[in-house]
Amino acid sequence: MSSLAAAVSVPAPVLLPLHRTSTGLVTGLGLLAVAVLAGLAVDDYWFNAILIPFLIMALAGLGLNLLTGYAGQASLGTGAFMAVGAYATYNLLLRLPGLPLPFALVGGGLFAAAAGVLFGLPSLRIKGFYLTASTLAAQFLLPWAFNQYGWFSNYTTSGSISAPRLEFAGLDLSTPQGRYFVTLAAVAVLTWLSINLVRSQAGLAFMAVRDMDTAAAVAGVPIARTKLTAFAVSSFVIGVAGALWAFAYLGTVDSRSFDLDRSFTVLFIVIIGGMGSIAGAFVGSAFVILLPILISNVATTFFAGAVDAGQLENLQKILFGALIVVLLIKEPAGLAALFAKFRRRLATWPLRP
Amino acid sequence: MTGPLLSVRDVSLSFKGIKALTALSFDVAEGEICSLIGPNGAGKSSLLNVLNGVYRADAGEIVFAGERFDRPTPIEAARRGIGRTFQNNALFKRLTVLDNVLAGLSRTARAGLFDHVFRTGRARREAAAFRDLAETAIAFVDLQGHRDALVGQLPYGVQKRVELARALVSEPRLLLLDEPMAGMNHDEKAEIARLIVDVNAELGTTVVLIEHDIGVVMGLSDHVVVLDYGRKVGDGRPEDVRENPDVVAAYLGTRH
Amino acid sequence: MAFFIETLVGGLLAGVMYSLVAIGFVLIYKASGVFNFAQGSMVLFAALTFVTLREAEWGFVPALLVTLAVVVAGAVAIERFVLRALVAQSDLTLFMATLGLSFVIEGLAQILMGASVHELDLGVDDLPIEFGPVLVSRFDLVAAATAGTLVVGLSLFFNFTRTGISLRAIADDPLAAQSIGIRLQRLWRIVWGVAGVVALVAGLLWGARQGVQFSLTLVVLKALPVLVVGGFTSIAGAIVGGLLIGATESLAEIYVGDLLGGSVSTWFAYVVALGFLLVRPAGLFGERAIERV
Amino acid sequence: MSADAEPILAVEAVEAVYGGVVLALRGVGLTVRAGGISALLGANGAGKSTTLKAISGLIRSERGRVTAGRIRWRGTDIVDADPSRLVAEGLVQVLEGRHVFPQLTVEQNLVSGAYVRGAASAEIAEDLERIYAWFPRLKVRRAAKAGYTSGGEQQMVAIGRALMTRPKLVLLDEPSMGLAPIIVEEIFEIVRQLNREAGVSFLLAEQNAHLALRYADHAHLLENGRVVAEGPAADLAGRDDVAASYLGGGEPAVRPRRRRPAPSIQPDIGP
Amino acid sequence: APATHAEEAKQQYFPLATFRVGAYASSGIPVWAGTIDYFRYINEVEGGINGVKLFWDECETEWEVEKGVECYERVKAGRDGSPVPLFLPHGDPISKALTEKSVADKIPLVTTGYGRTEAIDGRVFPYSFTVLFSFWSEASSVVNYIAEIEGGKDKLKGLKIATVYHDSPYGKETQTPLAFLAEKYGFEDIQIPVPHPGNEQSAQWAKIRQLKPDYVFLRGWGVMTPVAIKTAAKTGFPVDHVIGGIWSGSEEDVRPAGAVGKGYKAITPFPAGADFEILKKIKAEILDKGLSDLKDPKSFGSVYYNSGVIEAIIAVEAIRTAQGKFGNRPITGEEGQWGLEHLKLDDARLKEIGAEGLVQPLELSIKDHEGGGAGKVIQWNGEGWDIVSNGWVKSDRDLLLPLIYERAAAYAKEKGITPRSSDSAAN
Ligand SMILES: Nc1ncnc2c1ncn2[C@@H]1O[C@H](COP(=O)(O)OP(=O)(O)OP(=O)(O)O)[C@@H](O)[C@H]1O
Ligand SMILES: Nc1ncnc2c1ncn2[C@@H]1O[C@H](COP(=O)(O)OP(=O)(O)OP(=O)(O)O)[C@@H](O)[C@H]1O
Ligand SMILES: [Mg+2]
Ligand SMILES: [Mg+2]
Repeated sequence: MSSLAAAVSVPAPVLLPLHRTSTGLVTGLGLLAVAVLAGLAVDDYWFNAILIPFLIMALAGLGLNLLTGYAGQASLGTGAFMAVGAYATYNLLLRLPGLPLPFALVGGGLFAAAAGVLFGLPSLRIKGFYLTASTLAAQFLLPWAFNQYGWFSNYTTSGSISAPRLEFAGLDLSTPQGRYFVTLAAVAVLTWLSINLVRSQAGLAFMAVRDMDTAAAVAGVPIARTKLTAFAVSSFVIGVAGALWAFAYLGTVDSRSFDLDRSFTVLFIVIIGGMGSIAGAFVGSAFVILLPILISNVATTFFAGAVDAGQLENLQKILFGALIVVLLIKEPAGLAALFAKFRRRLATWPLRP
Repeated sequence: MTGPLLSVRDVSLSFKGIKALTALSFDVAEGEICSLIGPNGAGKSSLLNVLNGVYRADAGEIVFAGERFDRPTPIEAARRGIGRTFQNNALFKRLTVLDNVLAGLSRTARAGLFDHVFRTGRARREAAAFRDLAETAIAFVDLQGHRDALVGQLPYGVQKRVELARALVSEPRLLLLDEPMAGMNHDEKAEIARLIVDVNAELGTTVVLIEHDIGVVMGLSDHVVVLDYGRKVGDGRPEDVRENPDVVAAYLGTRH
Repeated sequence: MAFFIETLVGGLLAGVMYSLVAIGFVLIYKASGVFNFAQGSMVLFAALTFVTLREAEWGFVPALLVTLAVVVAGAVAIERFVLRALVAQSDLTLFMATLGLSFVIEGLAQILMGASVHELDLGVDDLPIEFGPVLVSRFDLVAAATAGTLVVGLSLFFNFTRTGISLRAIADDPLAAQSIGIRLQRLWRIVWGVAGVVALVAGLLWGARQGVQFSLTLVVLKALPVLVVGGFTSIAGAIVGGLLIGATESLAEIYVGDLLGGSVSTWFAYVVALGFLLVRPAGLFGERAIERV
Repeated sequence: MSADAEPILAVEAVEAVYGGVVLALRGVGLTVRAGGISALLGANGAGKSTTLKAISGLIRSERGRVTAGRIRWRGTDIVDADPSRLVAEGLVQVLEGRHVFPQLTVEQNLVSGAYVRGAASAEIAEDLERIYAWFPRLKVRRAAKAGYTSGGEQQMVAIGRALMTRPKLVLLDEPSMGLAPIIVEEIFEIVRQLNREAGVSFLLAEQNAHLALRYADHAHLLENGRVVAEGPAADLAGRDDVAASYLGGGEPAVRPRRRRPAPSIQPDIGP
Repeated sequence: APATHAEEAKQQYFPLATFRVGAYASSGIPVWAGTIDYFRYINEVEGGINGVKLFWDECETEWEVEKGVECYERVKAGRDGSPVPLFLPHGDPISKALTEKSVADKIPLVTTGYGRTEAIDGRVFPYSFTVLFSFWSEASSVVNYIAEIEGGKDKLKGLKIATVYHDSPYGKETQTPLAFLAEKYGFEDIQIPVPHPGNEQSAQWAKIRQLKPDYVFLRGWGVMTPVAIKTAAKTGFPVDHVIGGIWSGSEEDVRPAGAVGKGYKAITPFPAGADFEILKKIKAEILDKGLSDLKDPKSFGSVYYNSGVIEAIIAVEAIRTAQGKFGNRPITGEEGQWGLEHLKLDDARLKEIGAEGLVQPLELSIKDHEGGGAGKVIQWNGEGWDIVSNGWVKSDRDLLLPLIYERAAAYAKEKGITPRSSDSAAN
């Protein structure tokens, strides 16, 4: 016991909300169970077109959220770090025959983390949109290099890389269901670890740097190390997402799959879902990846034939754009905050306000 | 230990054309409460910024706890046990009160990233110990009722106390307080003053305080340093300073 | 040597074209701290409106005037329906909203004006002029002159008028600006209107260079490094940044590209910009963030 | 001036909500008489700032809303009025916490206050000199970026800037905060001078109750978003309950204390 | 709208992954119009393929990979009991993303004028069909066309041919064959990359001015092409010595360049023009009767419209071929593969269809998923395209195929695929 505690003795309360994991844990395990059950029940379309991309983009969103939402460093290099993860995993599997898949994924993540640290160095000096713009250097340089130097893609004519053997412990994981479970496992583990991180003192350091770095430094947070750690951790997660994107989702990719648009998409997921919220990455991914599919399915079901196909597509695009604007006006803190507010309202219902 | 805890020797600081501090020297003894007063723009906050590494002095030396310490970084200052509150609340606005206070423990954190991510025993033990400390600090400044509130939405005066708790929780040897009572009413000031006295008395924390309420300064300080235009114009016991005609003219005005 | 000069001049002239796009960003960033992702869509929309009118046999001037009116009306609508509701939100939120906006604008453009590719003839012929051994395009000279005029005019306007100071006040602290009666909404309308006009000019010049088509929206990629080098808040910075980036990009393509065996200009500009930032974290002319404690 | 003349500002039963959830005002009523100085007292979080922002219309920029009640300014209802219109009509607020434009110089900050009037340059120069006469420190720092000035200097900038609008009613939120005693005195003197000579009315939210009650003619006591007491300043200053919690019963905040030897305790924290 | 759904099980489902929105809408709109118009022609005029009518769904991809994958997954199971005979991914990145899925789903991907070159080797890529004209053939045909105008392959020696390419996997794909052919024929191969999107090329053309190549082979994409043409004119390079690649050779590519585009040439497997027999029929039966999907009749007979028709012809003929073996009913993907691998469009058959001169003679097999490998050179006259080559310009496929097989074998090794044997044709 410290001397401060000796100075005033107040019983420490029992309930500690931030660190109260019980309901979160229950919800999390519940969702995981649903995800596993879904994996046994749904068909190829759901795996290949919905669940797998949704989970992977949520994972990428989670990774970027660690950096942007928690540590306050907005990056547009996500696509590049995904590319590093994908190309590194590919080369590890190619060049180290017999390397088990999980290790290759972790290895890919580590390479991405290294790239993240390298391109995170400017954050020690540069802030705000200037930093964001400077991460574009990574975004343009890295995919360029993968396209430029044939070594990275093992000199294929098309410059693309293809899913290596997806197997683990004798299981063939290259079926849609197998790829789904690979993805789900990676997402579940990384989500769990990320939750641990953001709830720890290290996560607190991230947020302190985000909210006010001078004050954080004065409190003893090592700013430089914290920022670079954030870049590393975030890029690791993003790198794994990149590898999954390449191999569990698309199968064959080239550097164009990781272009600036990819970076933007992930950033949208983070902002729409809610910065600084783990759940936000998932909700955001649902919004950004699934909503257009939903709109398009609904539109084709109800309006195909009635409205000109091209105009219908344009209307969908306008609708999606308008939804983004409306959502941000209604709740600038993102969908996760909207849900939280909604829950609070429910809890106090019918009392006002 | 003999000698002052903090010794400032000929410290100068300037910004494009403005001399914020000019060859400033003074000592703070271990365990005392030293107040810095002076007109607006005299350089008080700048001095605190130099002491804990937010600004780098152009010249001069600082000796803290017997060691030379001229141009510290904020981290070094924190590691050596210098705590700080700010004039414009520098809180982590989107964190709860509890988290803000926990962040104040960063300088003593030992668990690494790996520990945190995998929740090793070490991380868990540290987290538990930190939480006890934070809860105690929160209780100390009487913020239990706000523990889980987001700091950004708290009234100004409450924020000031959060900042105090954040600075206190890691039990620094030297506490730098920049106008901790600004924007408070009489009762609230008395409350904060009591806290400062308690910290000083119970923990032996040395305090350097900037405050414009002269009543508080007189009541609280062992020692007052007066700055004007970056220079020291007075240094001594509160009573003496108060009588100093220069101080009255430049700072207090006739009514006091 | 002639080759070097020619490359350099080509790069500089291209750089001016980049500046033209960058200015649109600077205006809005200066006034509201918004990084306007929709700038590219505005460029497209403006150019598309103009060519559509021209193809419907409108005269040059009437088409230009009507396009101007459309663009300004659009700007006013954006202020009314998007910005006003989002006042004092975080930078990223606003940025995001402009992204949503760009979807709406692009969708509208295509619904109203179709997706075809158009030729845009401004009547400036594009044949080379020779200065000794160096070839320069007449069109590029005209474009550079236009951009230069625009930059000078806007810099004067924003640096020396009350509107200019008010705009900077709004960008610094919208709440305080409102508290002393600065009319946020009116100024935003002005700025978005002016940005719309800049988008129109950029759209016309770029459209004449590459045809009016969807990929006009991509010209913003060229503007980003320019902004970084020049600073997000400086119109003069946009032009200097444009020249710098245009020249380095062009020279790098020739002299570095060969070494690395590829087209380096995609990333070279960004790496240059990054280098600049390390030395000057707010670009050449940008305002450094102030954090006093 | 007669007491029953139409007040320049009348706030009736105003409720205000932030972000659709936090109810910050629960029925505030107060009046400011033309040519009067009213003080608004209350503990931290009582709702003083919110009241002022509700009046000036700035509350909407913080995602707040006035949900009930009326606010009348010179006879017209101004709930939901545009802040800039109010400023143009002479109602200006000085925000709490030194809201200066950090990237503008001190002088540009001040000058920007005159824009709403569309004032001529000569007129602006004249007003500027007046502000500089009141706050000489600002004249010294006129070319510095306001963001780099000290806390007190920023407070002066914020007040000076508001005065540049040539207001009829100033909503002053904690003007004394962070100012040296001599400047605080001066500011209150300026308030009094403007009030007496130019007929400017003031609504002051102030923690320094001593001072506020000395300069104000009328005072309102706010607790938990409600006005719990009001009356002439002198009367309130005389009331025991007010004295006890806002004036410290006449005692200084801190009594001089005796020295004690410092116990030497080494920090020992960590797992 | 699709045909009535009454007797659908007897109809052939054919999903269309369109892109009518977004960056590439200007090309997508005429392409799909060509395809749909031909399908309507088959349904309305010929009463279906051997009586089996076609019906289709559209699914928008915006030419984005994920949306393309989603579309493919949405439609791949067929509809109302009618299976998917083959899929037109229409986009290089999308086709790559579908390569493996298509094998698992047994749905052939038909990529005309794009797609993996190695996929010519059907032993390794059983369900990818780089029909008509691969990128390698494109490069080789351009070289052969230059030889044609120079007066023989021996004249290639000493020529400088600069390739200005879009710096992407697509753009780089001709580097290998060109290096190989340069060695063989003795011309100098210069490669000049243009970064995406290619809206600024002054440096590249300054370099060309310096190197003074005899011909420029322009492998552009999107806005890169008009900018290249304009910049060429600006720097004084003769536009008629610029020969565009497949994706630099449409009206949409030259029109924005304005007057200076006159004289520009391009190689294409999709010759423009409305005089081909089948186009006349489509015009009479579909366009003039208001049944066309085309909004802007000006595009009729354009490169993109014709490419849509050509794809549709290949698809229909493959289905017809499969029906020959499996019966006149809706064809599955597996059967579609058989149909494709036995597709033979000789002059006689092309004449029957009315596609003589529009579609090159084709003969596909397991070892050869390309079949053709020739293109025509078209030249812009300011209004439209003229065909200027002497019929189809063939590529040196016999030289290149061994190299391609080598690459395919390497891919098979990397992926652990056991190639099919080429005479498993009967199954
Ligand atoms: N932007 C905001 N969002 C949500 N709640 C707010 C906001 N601003 C103020 N509040 C809440 O409204 C209540 C009244 O706050 P207000 O700032 O008006 O108090 P005050 O009397 O001015 O206090 P102080 O003396 O500390 O300035 C407080 O409970 C505060 O937490
Ligand atoms: N980062 C900086 N850049 C430029 N000038 C600065 C900076 N920090 C402080 N100054 C200037 O140095 C002088 C001293 O400022 P400081 O904040 O130390 O004053 P202070 O004594 O704390 O005043 P107050 O009581 O008003 O807070 C002021 O004139 C201020 O404008
Ligand atoms: Mg200070
Ligand atoms: Mg307040």
